[in-house]
Amino acid sequence: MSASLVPIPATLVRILPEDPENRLFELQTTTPFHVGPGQFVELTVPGSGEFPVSTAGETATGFATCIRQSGRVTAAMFQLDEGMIVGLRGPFGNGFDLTRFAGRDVLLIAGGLGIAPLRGLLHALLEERERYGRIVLLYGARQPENILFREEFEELAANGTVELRFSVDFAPQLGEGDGYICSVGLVTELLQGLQLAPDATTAAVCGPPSLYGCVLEQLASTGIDPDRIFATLERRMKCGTGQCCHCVCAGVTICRDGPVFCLTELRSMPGAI
Amino acid sequence: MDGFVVKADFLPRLLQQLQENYQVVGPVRGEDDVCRLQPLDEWSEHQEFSLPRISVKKYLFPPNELLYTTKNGTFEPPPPPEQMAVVGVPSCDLYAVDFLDRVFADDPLYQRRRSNLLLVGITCHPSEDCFCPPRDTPPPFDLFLDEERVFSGTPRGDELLQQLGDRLIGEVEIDHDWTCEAQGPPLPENLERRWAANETKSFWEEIGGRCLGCGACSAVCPTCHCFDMQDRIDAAGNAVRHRIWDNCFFPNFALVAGGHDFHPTRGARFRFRCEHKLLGFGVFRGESSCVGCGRCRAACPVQIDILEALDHLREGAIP
Amino acid sequence: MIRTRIAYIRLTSCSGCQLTLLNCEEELARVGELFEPVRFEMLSSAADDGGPLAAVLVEGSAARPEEVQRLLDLRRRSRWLVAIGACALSGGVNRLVDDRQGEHCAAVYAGVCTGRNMFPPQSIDHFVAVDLCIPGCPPEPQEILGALLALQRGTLPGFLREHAVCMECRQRENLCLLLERKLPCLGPVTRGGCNARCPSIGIVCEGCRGYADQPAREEQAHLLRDLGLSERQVRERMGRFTGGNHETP
Amino acid sequence: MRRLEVAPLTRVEGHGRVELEVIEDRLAAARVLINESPRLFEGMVLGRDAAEIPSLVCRICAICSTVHRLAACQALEQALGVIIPPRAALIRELALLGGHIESHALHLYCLVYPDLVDADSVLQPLQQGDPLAKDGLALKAFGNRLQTVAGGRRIHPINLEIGGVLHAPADDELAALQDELEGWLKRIEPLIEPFFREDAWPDAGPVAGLRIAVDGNGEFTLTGDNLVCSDSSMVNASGYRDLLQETALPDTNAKQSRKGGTSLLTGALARCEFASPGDKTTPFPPGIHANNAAQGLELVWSLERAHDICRQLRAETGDLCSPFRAGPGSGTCVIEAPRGILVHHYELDDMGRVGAADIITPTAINSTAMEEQLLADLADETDEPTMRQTAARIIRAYDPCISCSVHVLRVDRP
Repeated sequence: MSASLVPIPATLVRILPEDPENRLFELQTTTPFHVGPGQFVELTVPGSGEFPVSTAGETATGFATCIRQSGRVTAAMFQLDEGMIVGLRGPFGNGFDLTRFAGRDVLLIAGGLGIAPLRGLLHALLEERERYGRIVLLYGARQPENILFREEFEELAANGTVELRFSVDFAPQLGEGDGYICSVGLVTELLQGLQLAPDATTAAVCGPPSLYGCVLEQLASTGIDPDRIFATLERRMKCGTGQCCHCVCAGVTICRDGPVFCLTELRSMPGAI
Repeated sequence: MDGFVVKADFLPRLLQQLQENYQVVGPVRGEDDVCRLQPLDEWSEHQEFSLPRISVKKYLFPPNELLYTTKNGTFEPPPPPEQMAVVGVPSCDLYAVDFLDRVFADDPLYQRRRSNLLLVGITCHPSEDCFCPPRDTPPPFDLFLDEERVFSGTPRGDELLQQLGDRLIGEVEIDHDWTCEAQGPPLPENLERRWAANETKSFWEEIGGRCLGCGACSAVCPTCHCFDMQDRIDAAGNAVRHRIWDNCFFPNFALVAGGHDFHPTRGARFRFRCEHKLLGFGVFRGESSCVGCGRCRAACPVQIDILEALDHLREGAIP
Repeated sequence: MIRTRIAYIRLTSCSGCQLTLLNCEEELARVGELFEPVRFEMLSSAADDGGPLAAVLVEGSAARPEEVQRLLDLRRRSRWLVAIGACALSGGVNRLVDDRQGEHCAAVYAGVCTGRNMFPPQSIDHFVAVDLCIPGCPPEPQEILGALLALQRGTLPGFLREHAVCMECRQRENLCLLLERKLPCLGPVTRGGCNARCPSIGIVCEGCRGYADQPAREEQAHLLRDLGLSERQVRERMGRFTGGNHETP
Repeated sequence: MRRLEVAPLTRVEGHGRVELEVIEDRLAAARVLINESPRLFEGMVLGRDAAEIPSLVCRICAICSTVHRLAACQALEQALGVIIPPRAALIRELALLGGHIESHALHLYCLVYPDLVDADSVLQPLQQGDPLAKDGLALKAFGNRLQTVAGGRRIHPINLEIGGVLHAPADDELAALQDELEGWLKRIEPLIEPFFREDAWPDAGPVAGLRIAVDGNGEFTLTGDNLVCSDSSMVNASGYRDLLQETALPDTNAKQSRKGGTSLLTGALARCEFASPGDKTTPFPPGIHANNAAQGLELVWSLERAHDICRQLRAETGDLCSPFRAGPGSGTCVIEAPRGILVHHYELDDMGRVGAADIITPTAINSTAMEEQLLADLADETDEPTMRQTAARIIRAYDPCISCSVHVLRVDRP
C-alpha cells in the first residue's frame, strides 16, 4: 500500500456492460498492482473526482471492478472509453483472510452490487479450489436481468465447482433458463434448506446495510462461529489511509482497519451496521 | 539535548540567521488585535508571543493544498515547498505537531513539508481559555526558548546554536517543566467505558440543539485533520486535485452513496468530534489529541465547550 | 478544435450573473477558445441557430409565461442546465415582492399596471430539472469558470460545497464579527465558497449565497435576537436572499 | 405598412427590441420595447427599515450597482440629516469612478467594438490577439479593481452604507492603485482613439433631446445637488419632478420622461457638453455615436480624478461612518450613472421606515430621445438590412441599461 494521495495512471483495457446500471472495468498498470479480495482502491476520473471501489477479481493483466452509475463521478467514469487513463490509489484496507477459510466449507451471501467483492473472493478461493470444502454462493438481486456475472456463476455451478442459488425481489415469471433462481424474495430465504455444517463453515457477506441487519445474526444463530462470519462495510472512504476521518465508525477507521470485519468485531462497534 | 543561557539580543540574531536559509514566520498581532502567524521581516521589540488564531498546522497541512496536476497521462505532484522556519510556537502547538506527524507518517506530501519546516518553540503565556494536559516528555522542536535559556532538540537546532555561539553564555541543565501552568483537568479514568455508557442521546442532543454546525471549532483546532479532496480543471486545461480541510460538522461528512447519513444530527456530529479529540480513532484509539489550547472554546459563537463534554463523562456513571 | 456549444440566458434579474462571466476579463479569451456562445445576447450578436447545446446557463427567476417557455425550449436542447445566482436558485430578492405583487404594481405604476401576464417570481427548478446550482448574489467568478471548464470536459464540477461561510472565515483567521464585535453576521448559516469576502474586510455576511446545507436557522435567529434585532428585523435579514421574508426561521 | 423588428437587441444590457413601421419604403414610426418583467423595487422597499434599503436597491442592476447603492445612501442620509465624514466621501467617489470606468470599458470594448471590427462579439478579436480588445478588457478589469478596493466587491458593493463606509482601503492598496492609474493615464489615449474616428460610424443627423446632467459648474462631475438643462434651466435635486415629468403610459408597465413635451438626453455626451473641458480639440464623431467618444473622454477624466482621490485618501485618517438615528424625513439624490442621470427619492415615516420611494433611471429618461433619433437618422434609409443594423447601432450608442429601466419603457403588449 502507498499512503500517497497522488494516484498512479491505469489504463482501462476493457469495459463490459454487465446490466443496464453496472459495468465491469478492467484496469492495467505499468507496474504490478495486486489487490487482494475484499480490499479496495480509489479510482480517479481526472478532473471529476475519486471514489472507492472494491476489486471484483484479478485479470490476466490487472484487476477488474464493477461500478454502478450512481453519482457525479461514476457518471463521468461511464463516459470513458477503452484505452483511456484513470488514476489509481491503493490497494487499501484489510481484505478477506483466506487462512480463515482454508479447510472449511465456504458460504458466500451477496445482495445487489455486493456480489462484486465476493466475486473477487470467489476467484481467490478457486485459485486453490482443493483447499476448501463446499463453496455455496447465495445471491439476491432485484430482477433476473440485474444478476451480475450470471453466466460465469452458472458455468461454475454446472461443472460442480460451486453450489449456486439466486433470489430476486421481482420476477414476472420464472422460465426454463432460470434454473438457479430458487426464490422470489429475500436472499435470506435461500438459507433455508441448506444442509450446513456450522462448525465447519466460514461465511462472507456483502450487500446493502439492510442485508447485514438480518443476515449476520441469523448466520450466528445457525451455529457458525461469529469469528468466522465476515462482512465488508461501505462508508465514505476518501483517503483510504485512516487520515481523513470520513469513514470512522465507533472509533474504527473502516478504510484501514476494515473494510472486512468479523461479526464479533462488528458487535463491539455500535452503529457499524 | 543541549541547553544554554543566552544573551539579551539572542532572538533578533536568531531571526537574522534564520532569514539566510528560511522563509521566517512568527506570530504578529494585527491592527484588528488578532494574532496570526505571518512572514516576519524584522524582529520587533513588541513581538508578542500570544497564541495565533490558527496554529503552525496551516503550513504543514494547508487549508487548500495542490495534490497533483495531470500531465500527459501522469499525475504530477507539486514542486517541493520552500524551507520555512516558524518562530514562537507555544508548547501546546508543538505537541499538536507531534500528533500530526504521526497521523501523516505515511503521507509523502506532508512529510516533505515537515522536513522543510524548522520549529522554534517558546514558553507559552497561557490565556484564560487554556487547559493543557500534564506532560512529562518534551514536544518536538528544533530550538526551544525558555525565557533566557535556549534548548536544542535536533541536529538542525545544534547547528544553529553553533552558528550563534557568541550569543550563548553558558551551558545549563534542561529542567523545563513541560506541563503548562494553565493545567486543565486530567482525563477521567476508564474513559472508553464511560464513553460507551454515555451513548445516551440527551446530553449530546441538548448541545446539538445549540450548535450552529458552523465548524469554527474544528477549523481552529491544531490537531483536527479531517480532509476532503476536490477535483477541477485548471485554466491551462489540466486536471488538478486539491486537498482541503473538511469538517465533521458538515452535513455530508458521513453521508454514503445511497443517501444514508451516519451522523444525522448536530448532536451526533458534536459527539463524533469529542470522540475524535478525547478518545482517538483507529491506531490512535486511547490517546487524547486535545492539546488544551482552548481555541475551540474561544471560537464557538454559542459557547459550546469541550470541557463540558469532559465533565459530563466524568460525572456519568460507569456500569 | 470543436468548441462546446453553450447558451447563457437571463430571466428576471439584474444581469449580475452574466456580468460576472464578463468580469473574468483575463479568462475571456480562453472562454472564447473553448466555447461557442450560441445564445448570449449581452455578449454576442450571433443569432441562435436552434441546435443542440452542451449546457445552458440560466440567470434570474421566472416571472412570466414567456420566460418559462424560453426555459423549456433550452432545457430540451441542452444536456445540462445550470442555475446561476440567487434569483434562479431561490427567487432571490425578487421574492420579496411575492404576495404583494399586485399592490406594488399598482403603487409603482399609479394604478395603470394590472400585473397581467406575470406571476410572483419563482426559482427555476419549479419549471425545469436543474443539473447544477451556482449560488450567490452575485456569484463567484471562479465558480462559474470552474464549472464551465468541468462541463467542457464532460463532467459536472465537484468543487462546489455547501458548508457555512464561517469555515472559510476561520481559515482566514478573521476577527469574528458575531462573537467579538457583536454584529449580526449570517456566516454560520450562509453557504460558503466566497472565501468569506465580506467578513474579511470587517463587514457582516448578509447571506447573499443562500443557506448552507442544513442551516441552524432557529439557533441563528436566536443569536440575532440576543444581539438586539427585533423579530421583524431577524426575518428580513435572514430572508433577503433565501426566498422572501415570509418564513419565520 | 410593414413592421420591421430588430429583436432581440444584442450587446446591450437587458432584453429589448425595436419595432420599425415602414410605409412606402420610408420609416414612419419607431418604438423601443422591452422584454423584462417588472421587478417593483419601489414597492419592495415599502415598510422596510432605511438601513435595509441600500443593499436591496443595488440589486436593481448589476452594472450600475455601485451608483444605485450610493444614490440610496445619499437620499436616505438627506432624509435622516446625516453628514458623512470627508474620508467616507472620498472612498465612495473612488467606488463610483471604478463603476464608471468598468461600465464605459464594458460598453466600448465588449459591446461596441465588435461593430468596428465586424464581429459578433469581443471573443473574436480577443482570440485573434487584437491589442485593443485585450487592453480594453484590462481597463475594464482595472475599473473592477477600483470598485473592489473601495466598494468591497465588483458587483453589488458591500462597503457603502448609510452614514459613510464600513471599511477603508489599506495604504498599500491605495499606493498600488496610484501606480496603476499613472500607468493607465500614459496609455489611455490610443485606447480611446478608435471611437473618435469619423469613418467608423454610420451617417447620423443631429442629436435629439434637451441635454440634462448633474451640475458640476463646468467641471466633470458625477455627483452634485442640482440638475442642469440645456435650455438653461436649473433645479435642485428635490425639484427633479419639475424637470423629469414622468407619466405612466396607459395599458403598459411603462413610464416616460419629457420636459414640456420635449425629449431629454442624458449620459456621457450630455455631461461632456456641460463640462466644457479645456482640451476638446478632437472632433466628436457624427450624431449620437459621439456618445461613445464622450465615454472615451470620460475614461480619461475618471482616471485622473481617481488618481487625485487616491492621493488625498492616503493622507486621510478620519472617521469612516457617522452614526444615525432612525426617524422621519424625506430625501432625494441625483447622481450620474455611467449612462446618465439617476434619481432616488425616499420618504421615511416616524419609525424610519420607507413610506414612499421613487427611482428614475437614465435609460427611462432617454427612451423618447431614442425613438426620435431612430426616426430622424433612418429617414432616408430604404435598405432593410441596413435599417436594422443601423437601428441596433443607434440604440447601442446610448449604452442603454434596459434591465434597470424596467418600469419605464414600454413592454410588449399582451
